[in-house]
Amino acid sequence: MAVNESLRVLKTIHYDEGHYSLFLSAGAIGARTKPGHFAMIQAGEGLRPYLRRAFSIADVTTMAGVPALEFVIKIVGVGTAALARFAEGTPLPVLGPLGVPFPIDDLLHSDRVALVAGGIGLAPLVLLARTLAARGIAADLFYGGRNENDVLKRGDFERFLGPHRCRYATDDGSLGRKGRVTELLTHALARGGRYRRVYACGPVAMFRALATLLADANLEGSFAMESEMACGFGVCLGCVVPMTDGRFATICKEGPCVPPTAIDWARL
Amino acid sequence: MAVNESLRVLKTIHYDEGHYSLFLSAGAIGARTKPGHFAMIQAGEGLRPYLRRAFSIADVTTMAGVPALEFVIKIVGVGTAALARFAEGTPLPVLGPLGVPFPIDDLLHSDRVALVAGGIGLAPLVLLARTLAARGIAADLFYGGRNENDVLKRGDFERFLGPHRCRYATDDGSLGRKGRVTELLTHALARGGRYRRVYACGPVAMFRALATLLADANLEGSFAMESEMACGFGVCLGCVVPMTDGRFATICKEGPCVPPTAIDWARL
Amino acid sequence: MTVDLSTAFGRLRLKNPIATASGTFGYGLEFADYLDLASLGAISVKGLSRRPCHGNPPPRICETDAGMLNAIGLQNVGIDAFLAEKLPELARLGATVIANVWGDTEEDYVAVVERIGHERRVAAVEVNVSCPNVVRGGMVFGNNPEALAALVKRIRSATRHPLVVKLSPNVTDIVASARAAVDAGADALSLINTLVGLAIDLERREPKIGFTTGGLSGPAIRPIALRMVWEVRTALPKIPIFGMGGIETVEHVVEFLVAGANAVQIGTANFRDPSLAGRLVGELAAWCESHDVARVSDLVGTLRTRPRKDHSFA
Amino acid sequence: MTVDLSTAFGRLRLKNPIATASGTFGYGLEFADYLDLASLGAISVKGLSRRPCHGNPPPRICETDAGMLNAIGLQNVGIDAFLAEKLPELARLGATVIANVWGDTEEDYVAVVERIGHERRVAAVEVNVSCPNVVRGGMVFGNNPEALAALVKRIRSATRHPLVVKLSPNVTDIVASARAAVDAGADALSLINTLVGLAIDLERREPKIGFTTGGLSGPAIRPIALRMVWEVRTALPKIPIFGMGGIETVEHVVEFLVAGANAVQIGTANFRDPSLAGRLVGELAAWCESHDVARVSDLVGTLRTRPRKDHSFA
Ligand SMILES: Cc1cc2nc3c(=O)[nH]c(=O)nc-3n(C[C@H](O)[C@H](O)[C@H](O)COP(=O)(O)OP(=O)(O)OC[C@H]3O[C@@H](n4cnc5c(N)ncnc54)[C@H](O)[C@@H]3O)c2cc1C
Ligand SMILES: Cc1cc2nc3c(=O)[nH]c(=O)nc-3n(C[C@H](O)[C@H](O)[C@H](O)COP(=O)(O)OP(=O)(O)OC[C@H]3O[C@@H](n4cnc5c(N)ncnc54)[C@H](O)[C@@H]3O)c2cc1C
Ligand SMILES: Cc1cc2nc3c(=O)[nH]c(=O)nc-3n(C[C@H](O)[C@H](O)[C@H](O)COP(=O)(O)O)c2cc1C
Ligand SMILES: Cc1cc2nc3c(=O)[nH]c(=O)nc-3n(C[C@H](O)[C@H](O)[C@H](O)COP(=O)(O)O)c2cc1C
Ligand code: FES
Ligand code: FES
Repeated sequence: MAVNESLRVLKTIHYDEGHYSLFLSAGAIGARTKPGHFAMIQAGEGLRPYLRRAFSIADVTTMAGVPALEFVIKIVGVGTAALARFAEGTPLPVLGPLGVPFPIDDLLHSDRVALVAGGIGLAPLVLLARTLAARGIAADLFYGGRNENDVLKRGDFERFLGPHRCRYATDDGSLGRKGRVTELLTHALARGGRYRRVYACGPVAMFRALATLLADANLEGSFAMESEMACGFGVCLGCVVPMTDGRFATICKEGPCVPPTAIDWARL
Repeated sequence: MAVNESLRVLKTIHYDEGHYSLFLSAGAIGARTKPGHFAMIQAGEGLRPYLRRAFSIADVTTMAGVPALEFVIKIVGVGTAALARFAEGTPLPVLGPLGVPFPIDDLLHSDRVALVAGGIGLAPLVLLARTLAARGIAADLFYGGRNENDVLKRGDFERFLGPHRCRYATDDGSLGRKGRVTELLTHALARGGRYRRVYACGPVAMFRALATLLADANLEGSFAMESEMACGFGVCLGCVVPMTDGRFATICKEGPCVPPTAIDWARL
Repeated sequence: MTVDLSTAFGRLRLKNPIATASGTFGYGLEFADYLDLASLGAISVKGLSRRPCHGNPPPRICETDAGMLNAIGLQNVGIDAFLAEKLPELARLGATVIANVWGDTEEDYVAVVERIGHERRVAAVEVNVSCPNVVRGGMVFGNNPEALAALVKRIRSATRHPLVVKLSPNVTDIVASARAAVDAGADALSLINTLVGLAIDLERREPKIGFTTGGLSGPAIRPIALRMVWEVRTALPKIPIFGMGGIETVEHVVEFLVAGANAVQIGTANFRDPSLAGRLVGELAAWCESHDVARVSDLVGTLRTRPRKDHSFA
Repeated sequence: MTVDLSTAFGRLRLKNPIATASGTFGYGLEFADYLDLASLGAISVKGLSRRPCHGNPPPRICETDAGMLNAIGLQNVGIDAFLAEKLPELARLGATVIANVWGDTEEDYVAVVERIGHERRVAAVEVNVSCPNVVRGGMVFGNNPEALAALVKRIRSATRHPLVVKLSPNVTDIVASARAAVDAGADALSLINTLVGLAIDLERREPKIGFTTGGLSGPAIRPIALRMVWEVRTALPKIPIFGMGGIETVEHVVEFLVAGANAVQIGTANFRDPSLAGRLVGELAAWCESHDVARVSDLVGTLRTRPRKDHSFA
């Protein structure tokens, strides 16, 4: 069950390239959050932005001893810009945790999984990596960005999963392999890697390529999708994507984590 | 000629009862400002408030050694509330100085004048008091508020005009005489005070009473009027008041300082 | 002072004048975690059709200044699933349910209200003749008083439920629409639905909405909605009116009542804050108390207007 | 790359597509301190009438969410004073002047354009048939295609100036208005004027505007304005259009061009920032350059719409 509450800004850490981590007090949302959940945050009382904005709950952690939710955010417009500027202590209305999280309860100790992140798509994978590590499930991370500065929170991932399990790709080769993140996965598979499931978050182009790749390799996937959202809890019917069964499904309620085989990529 | 420029917030001093002084860098506006002038200030980039707000330039002074404009503001709605919250250094778009200032050039050394302020109507009288003092023209201040906390910047007035020339009235008697500010003036006139001109700023009810009083006493007045303004420089024609000649005149361009005899108080 | 919030609305008596608007409140159940459904005056559920409907292809929504555009295309589970799966639960939770209905043809509308039949857990039927996001039906009825009257007549003869007709604001003369609906048998009116708007994705030079245009809602349209409520109230002093359009605060609620609405519906603001509608009930009582209003109905239509004097020449 | 900003607008050739909207730019001269009047594509001056006009009693304006209401009531110095006192100065400053005109009756309109006669310092006449803030005239013409056509015909035969007709958005069918104006002889269209709205002073329970209702302008109405420009452009591919309604940034300017406007007018935003219109000219050139657009006219009407597919059923 989601909670509609007011959370305080604890800290904002700015990275390069207009990325930042926003730490909010955990409230009642923290204890309920599972990897893949998201929250709707109202960026202030003004009219611009008007609606709340959706963000993956990147981590449930502590900040200066206080239970905290971490969001990792990329500035792309008014809402993400406004959220970067709030003073510590500012109360923000937050609704969460929302949506269908990543399926992980069925994983066995012997399973190995893959995490695929493109750009800001790292966000939901942080808590996933932490949770898998705590359960002792082996996971390989494949993480691509435009350049080195675009690849965030490497320390966390390498701590949770082990540095040797984290592979990077960048468009300009400034970190890891030069090229696409999907190529990292292709290579791993070619070298005999087998995965019980591939968890992924990134831009639509990455999802498309990955969906094909997984279908060809007959691998199961869980994609944390994005879509423009007005409500975040299934009532506006604005955030839908076309499904293979002909329906339009809400990403906020039937997702954000969906099997790629359920999405009608041709109509998307 | 008014200037459209960006001025930095230098300091905000909060008083009781939701009043504050806002100090902005003086820019090119400072040197052009005369007592009674006002400026249109945009309270941030958002949509609420949408339009600029009008404020008397209360003083041209310095703040921490930097040339500054002082505004004395009462919180009554979104714009005045937003302006109270800007961090030091924030740039704000300001248009000014605007309007017709108080007529003072024709005053002689031997003239004595009266300044009448009601509530936040003190604002334009600060710079007027300073200027008259600098020119050696004697001025009596009559200043009324709801209570002691509502009567602002007494130190400045008493320094410029001399403490004995400053008389106060409050609704609850917590400062000065209990009653209306107009009664202070009535008494002064009854005790034989003669004034070359009465400069006034306050709520409409005060203006109405004062207009009658001045007409009866055959005294000249100059009232700094208010009106809701969209532009502040005579183009929207939104800020008009009815004139005795049958026209509607813009307060922003033909005012804000107008002789009370020009206003059609019955139609206002 | 205890304030009387109860609201006579034609044959209905609402607990209070705070209802929620169709399409912005799902089937109500989705809000049960955030407010007490029984505390609301009424809830109007997502527009129901004869058959389940998939709605329009995405993208369906985008934010605009002080509002949003939507072209959902009336996706819904269909009247049968609603009656079987949603209504019993709503009734159990004590909600006063308004069934918002639509169709592509007169027959479609009639089929839906006939399926509702004498269902007593439906307090009223709200007919959406004003959806701008469909090619057939929708605004074709809402923007043409003759077509509207014909449709309302047919629906009227097919149901004994209180009949609320929801008008389109995309018209030259809202009073003409209102009269047509009332003369054809409407018991009450809802106004306003969304205004047709367009937003452009500049990098692609494409509309931001898949259907090209969408319906504009939110604070941006409030002055237009208030004006239309006032115009209809002035022309038709007796007809019960649900006012809506950009309501976000208790002051906005009271403004609509003063302009002439008997009750209001909260729309897009439910997305911003799913607890809002519930909170407004309490805030309305407090507002009335602090303003010495004993009965909320005393506020309705109390706008004091002056005779309209316009320009004079020199 | 030097970008060609020049804009063919029927018989007119504008330096660039950035003009300013009537009633929001005074007589232009008031802005001379804040921008170079000669740098603008055109300026449409405050609506001029046969005789000087005092306008409506105050209060005349109020702020609303993302916009404002106004009921100025067309206060102006009158056509004679304009021609004698304002126009020569405007011409000296190099402004391209559009005379916006209005009247209570057909005769009034004709009288104004006859007074303009062959005045070559007036580049075009813009007929305001859409002012919502007067009891007579104004919207009576704008909201009725027959009355509009009759009026435009009479004005057409009274002037040889390029004739721009400014349409009211308070209509069911903006294309019908547009066709009526064009068929009656309009050379170009301006859209949109303000939408009729109401705002309430709750403590007094009175309208915030003395005239009760006022015209809504500003960002709030932009989606509606864009939609109407697109609808008219789609129906009438050749007619020159001034688009306006809530334009504040260079992106908004380009959106209107892409939707089908040949040029735009900046309105309420001039109050927020009197230097804006001048700055937008430079920003438009920069936008075009960064987007590889060699001629601004290449943008006009380039919105890529898909065939409208609406809901499907299960
Ligand atoms: C379930 C979910 C989880 C998300 N998690 C994160 C996250 O952890 N970190 C993060 O930085 N972003 C995340 N996003 C994306 C984030 O919601 C958008 O970046 C944000 O809404 C943009 O708001 P804005 O006001 O800054 O941009 P706007 O000014 O509204 O728009 C700028 C651009 O962003 C696009 N956009 C707007 N909303 C969305 C959206 N919901 N999804 C995708 N694109 C959008 C617009 O189409 C436009 O092109 C998530 C989105 C969803 C749906
Ligand atoms: C020439 C001039 C000089 C002024 N000088 C000062 C000053 O030095 N200090 C100061 O505190 N205020 C001054 N004012 C008043 C100030 O402009 C308003 O208080 C302010 O615009 C209110 O903005 P808001 O967003 O806070 O209120 P809103 O939320 O817009 O409105 C709140 C209330 O204030 C009223 N109001 C709005 N605008 C005005 C206005 N322009 N004049 C009067 N009432 C208004 C509204 O009708 C409403 O009742 C001056 C006004 C003018 C015209
Ligand atoms: C996403 C969305 C979906 C809507 N769906 C419907 C609907 O199915 N039936 C209907 O009558 N109105 C529908 N409306 C219109 C609203 O009920 C309401 O009339 C309108 O949004 C104005 O109110 P608001 O500004 O408070 O949102 C919808 C509005 C929105 C924003
Ligand atoms: C205060 C004010 C006065 C106006 N006066 C006129 C007028 O005299 N003639 C006219 O054709 N339009 C007039 N308009 C309408 C504007 O020219 C413009 O069509 C409208 O405001 C929409 O554009 P905007 O949202 O950019 O302001 C006026 C608008 C405002 C806000
Ligand atoms: S965002 Fe409203 S239904 Fe998904
Ligand atoms: S505020 Fe616009 S004319 Fe005075």
